[in-house]
Amino acid sequence: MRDDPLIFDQSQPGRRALAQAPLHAPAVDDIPDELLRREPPGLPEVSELQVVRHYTRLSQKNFSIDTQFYPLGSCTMKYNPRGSNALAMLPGFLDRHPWAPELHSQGVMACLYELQEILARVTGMAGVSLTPMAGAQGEFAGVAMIRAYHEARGDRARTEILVPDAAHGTNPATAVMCGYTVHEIPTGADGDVDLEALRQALGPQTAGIMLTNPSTLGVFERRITEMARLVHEAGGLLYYDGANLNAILGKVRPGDMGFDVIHMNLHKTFSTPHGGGGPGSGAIGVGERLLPYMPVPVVAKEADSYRWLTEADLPRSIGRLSAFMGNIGVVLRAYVYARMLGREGMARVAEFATLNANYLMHRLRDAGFQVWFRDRRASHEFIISLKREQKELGVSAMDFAKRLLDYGFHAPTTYFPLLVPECLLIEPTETETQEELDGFVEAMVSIREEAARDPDYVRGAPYTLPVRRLDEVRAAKRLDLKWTPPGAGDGETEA
Amino acid sequence: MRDDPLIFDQSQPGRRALAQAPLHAPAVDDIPDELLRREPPGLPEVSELQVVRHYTRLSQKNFSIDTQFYPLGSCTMKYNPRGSNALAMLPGFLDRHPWAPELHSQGVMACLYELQEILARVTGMAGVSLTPMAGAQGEFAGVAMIRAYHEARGDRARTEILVPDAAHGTNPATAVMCGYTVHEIPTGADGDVDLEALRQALGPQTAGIMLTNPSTLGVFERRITEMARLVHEAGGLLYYDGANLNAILGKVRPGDMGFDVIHMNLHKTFSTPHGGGGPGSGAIGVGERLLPYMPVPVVAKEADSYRWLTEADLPRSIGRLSAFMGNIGVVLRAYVYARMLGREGMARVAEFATLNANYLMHRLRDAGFQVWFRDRRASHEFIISLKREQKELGVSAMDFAKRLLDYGFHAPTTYFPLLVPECLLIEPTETETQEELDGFVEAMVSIREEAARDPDYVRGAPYTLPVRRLDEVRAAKRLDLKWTPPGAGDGETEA
Amino acid sequence: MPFIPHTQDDVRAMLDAIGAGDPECLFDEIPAELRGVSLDGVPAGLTEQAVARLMRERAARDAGALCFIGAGAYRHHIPAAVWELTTRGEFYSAYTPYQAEASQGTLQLLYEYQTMMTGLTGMDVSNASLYDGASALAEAILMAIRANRKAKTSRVLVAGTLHPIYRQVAEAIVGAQDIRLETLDIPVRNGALDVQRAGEPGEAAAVVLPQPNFYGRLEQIDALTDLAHRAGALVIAVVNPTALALLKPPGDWGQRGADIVCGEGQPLGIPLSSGGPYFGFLCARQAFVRQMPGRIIGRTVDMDGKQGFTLTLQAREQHIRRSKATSNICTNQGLMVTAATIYLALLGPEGLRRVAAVCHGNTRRLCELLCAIDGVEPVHDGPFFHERALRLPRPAADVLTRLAEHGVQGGYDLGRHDDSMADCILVCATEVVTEEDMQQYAGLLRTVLEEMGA
Amino acid sequence: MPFIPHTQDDVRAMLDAIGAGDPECLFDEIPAELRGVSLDGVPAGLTEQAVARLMRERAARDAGALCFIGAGAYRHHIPAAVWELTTRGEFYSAYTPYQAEASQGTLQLLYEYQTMMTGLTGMDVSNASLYDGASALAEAILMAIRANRKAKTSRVLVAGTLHPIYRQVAEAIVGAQDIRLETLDIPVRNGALDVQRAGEPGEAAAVVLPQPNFYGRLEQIDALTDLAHRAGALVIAVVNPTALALLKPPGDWGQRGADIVCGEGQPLGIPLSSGGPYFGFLCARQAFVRQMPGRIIGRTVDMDGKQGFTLTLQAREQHIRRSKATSNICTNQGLMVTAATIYLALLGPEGLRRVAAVCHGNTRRLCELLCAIDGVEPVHDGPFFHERALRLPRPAADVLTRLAEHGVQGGYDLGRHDDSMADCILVCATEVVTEEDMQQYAGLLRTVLEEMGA
Ligand SMILES: Cc1ncc(COP(=O)(O)O)c(C=O)c1O
Ligand SMILES: Cc1ncc(COP(=O)(O)O)c(C=O)c1O
Repeated sequence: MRDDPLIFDQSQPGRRALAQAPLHAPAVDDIPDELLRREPPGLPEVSELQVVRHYTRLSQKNFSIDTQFYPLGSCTMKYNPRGSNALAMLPGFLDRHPWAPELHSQGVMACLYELQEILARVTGMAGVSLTPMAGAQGEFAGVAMIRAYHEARGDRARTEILVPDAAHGTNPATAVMCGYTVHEIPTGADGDVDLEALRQALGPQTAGIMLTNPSTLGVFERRITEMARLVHEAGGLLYYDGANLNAILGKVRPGDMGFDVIHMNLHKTFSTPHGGGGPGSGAIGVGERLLPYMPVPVVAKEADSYRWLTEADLPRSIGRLSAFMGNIGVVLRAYVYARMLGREGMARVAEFATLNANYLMHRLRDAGFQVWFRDRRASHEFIISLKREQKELGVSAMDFAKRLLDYGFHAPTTYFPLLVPECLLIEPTETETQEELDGFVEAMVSIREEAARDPDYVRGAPYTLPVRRLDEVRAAKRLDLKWTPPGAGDGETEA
Repeated sequence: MRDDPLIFDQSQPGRRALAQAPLHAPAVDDIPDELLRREPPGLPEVSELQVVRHYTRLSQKNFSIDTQFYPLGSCTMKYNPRGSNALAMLPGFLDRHPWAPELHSQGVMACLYELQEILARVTGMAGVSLTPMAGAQGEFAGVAMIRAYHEARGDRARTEILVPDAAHGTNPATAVMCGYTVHEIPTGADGDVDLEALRQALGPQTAGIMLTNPSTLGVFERRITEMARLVHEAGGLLYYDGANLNAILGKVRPGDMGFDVIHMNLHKTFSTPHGGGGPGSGAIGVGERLLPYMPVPVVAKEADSYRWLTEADLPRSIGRLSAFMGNIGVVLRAYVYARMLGREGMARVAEFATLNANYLMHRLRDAGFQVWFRDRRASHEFIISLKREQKELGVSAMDFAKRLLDYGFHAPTTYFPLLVPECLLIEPTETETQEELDGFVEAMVSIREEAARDPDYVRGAPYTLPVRRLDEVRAAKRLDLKWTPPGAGDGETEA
Repeated sequence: MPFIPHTQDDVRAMLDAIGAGDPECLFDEIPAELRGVSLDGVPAGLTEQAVARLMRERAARDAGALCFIGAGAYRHHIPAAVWELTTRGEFYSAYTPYQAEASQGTLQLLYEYQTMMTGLTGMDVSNASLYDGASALAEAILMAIRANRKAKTSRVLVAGTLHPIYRQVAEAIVGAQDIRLETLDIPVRNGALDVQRAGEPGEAAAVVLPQPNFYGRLEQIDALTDLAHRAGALVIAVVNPTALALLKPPGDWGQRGADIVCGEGQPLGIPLSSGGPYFGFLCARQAFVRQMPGRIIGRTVDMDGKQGFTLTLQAREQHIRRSKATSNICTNQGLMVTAATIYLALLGPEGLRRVAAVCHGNTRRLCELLCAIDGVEPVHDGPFFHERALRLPRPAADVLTRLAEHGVQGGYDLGRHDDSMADCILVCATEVVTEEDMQQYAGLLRTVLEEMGA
Repeated sequence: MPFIPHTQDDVRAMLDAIGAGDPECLFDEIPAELRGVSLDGVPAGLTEQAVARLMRERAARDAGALCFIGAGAYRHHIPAAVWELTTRGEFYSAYTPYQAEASQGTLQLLYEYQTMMTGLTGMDVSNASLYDGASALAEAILMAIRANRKAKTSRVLVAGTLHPIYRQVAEAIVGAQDIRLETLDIPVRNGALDVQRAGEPGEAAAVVLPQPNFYGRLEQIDALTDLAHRAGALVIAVVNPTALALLKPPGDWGQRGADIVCGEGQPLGIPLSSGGPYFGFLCARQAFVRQMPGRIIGRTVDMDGKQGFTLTLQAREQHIRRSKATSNICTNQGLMVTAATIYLALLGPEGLRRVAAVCHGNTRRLCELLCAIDGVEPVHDGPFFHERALRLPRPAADVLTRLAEHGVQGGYDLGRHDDSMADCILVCATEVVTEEDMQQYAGLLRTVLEEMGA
């Protein structure tokens, strides 16, 4: 019954969280008036209890791994160990200034160095840099290295990056950010890249190709070795989008497949939390050819101590992608996770992620849902299409997704990859139980029954969440992007 | 739609949270077989994610200060500062063994010593011991000291403790635990103790009296000085139940009123959390007379270091009430709170607690509710009676309470004190805003309107919580106090 | 005024609504001579930042020692999840679950806790916690006296091997009702009760038996239980919950099993924290449930027939029964039980067994290392669990002080309770102790003893 | 297999359902020669307990120094509530709020964040975060080029007083699109741009202006803004959010205000944490909202007309627009923004102003103390905020090393970017620094310089 008004609506002039600000403040009499602000900033004025209560209550309005099964495809929503959080937040780590001298940094640098080594091993690459701050920045780093490589060889004709049409949106966007044009390669009916199209696309203009394998379609590109050969013969390099390394961790290594550079989403495979949008860490690994171009800083070990490699050590580096050394707090969480898993644990990740995906795929198929590549193995994820349900019952993939929320499950990824109509991309991850997967199947079956009885009901979902279905069109048309004080207009801008 | 099955129902033989147990365990070959257990204990077998998800979800089913206004009378549900929690949980404090030598304990002992001093000042007592682990144990300590005092004087005729009829249940229960019989003193119509009855009750059998002031009726006992004189003249001592010191903190001191001993609920007035039932800390303060009898240990300061006073230092002590030194983690939270408040802050606690209570009382009175002592000032809390609503609308105090939950407010204390029919004991505390209090009044008014329209609807409340109204009679009659494996019977015992 | 949200406008508006001129009016019923208190001597308020600095300094001052003390409180690994969940506001800042519908989280958790504790102890019922292990024993004794309707006496016999502090606490509490504890007349040999040489105990209401006992020694618990039962007494077991992952549960002791089980819950996920807050657990046979002190949670159904949980058998409690209650306890140790429940769920039966086995193995190893030093030897033979008494060639107090000066807390001084053991310490090495830690201790002890001329 | 819940029975049942003989079958589409990877060199798995011990040792090794470094990352008091709330599972372990109805917590919070940031900067719109301050500048530059439809050039001019690392990062990122950054042709005098001696900048798409600048100096920001606007450029402000509690917000700069504002969000409740995760903020005028990179949250209504929040203007983003997106950013720094929002709500306008004023006061005091030492003097005069360059009588790198050996991190070595400043350091004393800390630093510096023969 009670809503949660905006924190601004709870504000009263002069109210404060008094324990949190200095008791007194000296006059700022040395700064000229014309440089000072005239009005206090528009921040809320509330008590400490109001803040705690408000944000605690808001948090309860979220679905999360800690509260729900969250089979969001391409996102690897698996358990984020609480140990990783607690240990990355030890005061010694939290309080370390990024410019602290190496003398005061050997503890954290040991962790970074060892994670670099571990990631190099599991990917089969020659070197690793941990600085990219998310997958997309890892992609940027990788493609920028490809560019730097060609440029260093004076090979300036290579202006194009190939991207399969099934690729994640960041791939083409990254290529463009690196100054390339994008050439899309179609996917064959079996889910593999159309090899003939690839052959035709390759040429002296080809800088490289960005691939995910298993692809975002959830299947393993079987002719990967041949593709690698083709691209390399054409003078291009191969970029591995390893956002979802969960599919192969401990089973196959991108380095062995012939890739020259890879990024990993530590916030997926290495189970650092997604935090409602981030932060991530898009560590990159490179083969020998690209070693000189890695983004800095990187940690090196010399005798028994660690030091930062910077531009001075790697003069051909593509440079710095963040002011400091990337998202070290995230990297530390990944390190703790990697150490807890260890060799044996890591080998099991792909095994059980794949087991769960194939099990769920089979159960849904047996329940009569259309598995998109029904003759293929699922990797860590798979696709079902609700085209038939849409046609016969008038209930779309989005309707299923919203109704799943009522059943206490987060929805799978909807309408991605764009190639498959009315699709759900489902990634159960290895940390869910068989019972949880069974519950999901039951919910899907039950929703289909509801749809057969009363499609409007399903189209009206969700019913049990803090809000019913939101009007996204209105959100984009009548832009309301910030609170404005009552009387100052409604804050909306007609678009 | 999804329920939360018991953790046992989520268990599978052989499942485990593998990061949490030692990887290997040595054989226990030195303990004779007949001393070992034959079957593993009946604990659930679940994964780490299952545990995290389960208890996170369960937590969301609670009302709490961090999520709701919680005006539970006699419980002082005010903001529990997060700073107190974080600082009491610093590793140096958490890892200290209770038998660690004083050499390794000066940090924590400094905090305890200073809190002893602060509490002595604000209560006007001569000495403080922090060992009692909750209010009721503080009461026990206090009454046991009274007993020890009389015994030390050879005064063995004093077998009776006086308790006003309005007293909290722990008072008479404590008196009995200390070997006394209880004599109840009636309350006058104005809420003060019936002084004549007190006079008549006093005699050579009187060991003492247990009083709360302001009483649990929410009003200040105006003739307290006279009462103290009467009891002292009769040879008895005065016990102050300071569970709810919030009413007077910084305004009046029990020592000045003539009390010989007091306990304080640090988990109320000093804002340590109640934790869904505890832990608390029932620190006690004593006047000069009772100093020798304090429970041990107590911290003393000598030159620049701190040491424990034990039985050796206080040979007439009533002894130890816990294996170690009481709930030190709670005491540390109270210490942090006391230091943040400081002198000025402490003086404001009673002021604003009282302001909020009187404001809410007046608003409810103006809205037509029956304030029980309408001509009296409210202290930090006050009583309304819903006798009229019960009679005219058929809707009881409990119905209002349950329906308030739907409105997002925790219910006030119901049916206590026992003297007032259909009562709600309402304690808003000083940390709530005027807006929150206004919202509560609106909810009360709205519920009364609902009751007038449709009393059954109100009697059916709550509707928006994880469960509807629970059958407490059944719970007590068909005892089901633990889960039993399926097939092992339903676990119920007919009572 | 930290934590008070009122603006000056608020105060004015509220006083107006009350019809009071200024806040002081609200206190006008309090006799004038009592008002106007000075808080001199209470320090001025500090910001969270300033208190944080102070507390960090103080915490750091007490930190860093290597600890080999047990004697009632044990350092265990606590999974990070335990306290990250336990301190969630909804658990942390809720009151006792009086409004069941608004407290299903805590109530279901407590029901699960009750189930876990009965599983560990082999008993029928559990309450939802008491203050700590020692005060739980006092409550168990009072309960046994109430429960043992057959006994014509309120004599309570206590094993001579019980933790002396537990005995002191129990005496302080039950003594107030003029109940005196007697020592069970069985000689202590080799640190344990020599049941073969037991006299007939005579009629008693209850017998208190620890397992393991204060010295870490394991008692011949079956024989002792049967002996107590023959005397018409109820058997009160005082046990370590970690040990129960390995040891025979009290429910299986002797022919009939113990009647009441209590102990310290701290080993189950509760930080050492200088001795508290911990929690006492109390389990019993079904027949005695109405004599139990403390809160008990029951499963029931709501108006729609849906399962739910609520406080039950409240007629035992002070808020209903007042002077006739089974105890005066009101606030218990709920949050600690929250932690313990999460801990037990994470460990499970196999995890807890491994913890117990590693603790025991580490203590064995530590004793081996220490006893390799000249003049250091075990005080007792015979089976023990995870704690052991060692005799030193020099007074224990002196040795421990020297060790402490070098950052090692070497054990518990047994001379504290028994002059004849002034050269004895009780040592404990739990699963968090490494081989390196133990080597360090042994090396230091060797040096210290040499310096002391031993 | 930590974190994997499958029992052997589960595995068998699941493989049966799939119709696969063993788990290896599931990989049978992968060419055999690629399978069977060895993970040699990856260490064996550890329990949480063992990793905890390792991490505690490592964290302790890096702890304990007294820090007077700023240079882009600032040590502030972070209220305990901030991270106790931020690490709640529902914030911590949620994904990007794609399903708005199941993410109203995060979405409403982000909407509140957007409001706070526009309030601080005086701009119309804010996005929901970028990676960090430096990469946010790169995005701001790309955005400005897209947004400045009038400019016939993509020249971007950068103040010579911008943080050199920010410039490096921006160059690394925008350079990939062959955009080169030019230094704004205004002489740097006294550590700030001497706008009186500015040449005509010539046409440009954007001008980047820091306030305070790298040296902590305050620029004549109104004149600079107007000058840039006269050149047809959009003004990109690079600001410190704490400073904005005191300083004129970019929306008020010059006649028309800045056009795009970016900066490092770390000072708003984010721990130093070795440099990340932090977050970059980005605000702009309403007119440019469709050119913004990153997520933006809008308020809307649900089917029942009830207010709710959702991601909006997604047509700018890579998952919809792919190669035509405004940026490739996908995952941003959501959790950091969660912390910053809670921090700003706790501090409020007056709290944040006090923090800023105390930081500034402390830095003034520190400079006073340090400059009382022979040979130590300010490099620049004129107004500054909370950070200042000092000249030492000895090479900065050597002095800093010696200070570090005594546990003091004395400042940022300005010689790193400018040989002519090899004897200069940049110092900063925020509100967490006490008089005692500053005295300690000053005392140590005096000693160190004496030892070095200065
Ligand atoms: C296949 C793929 N590539 C790239 C990314 C981008 O990673 P990030 O969101 O960390 O930038 C994602 C994440 O959504 C992804 O699933
Ligand atoms: C007036 C009064 N006295 C005593 C107590 C008992 O305190 P505790 O619950 O800490 O034992 C309470 C708490 O409910 C109380 O309100």
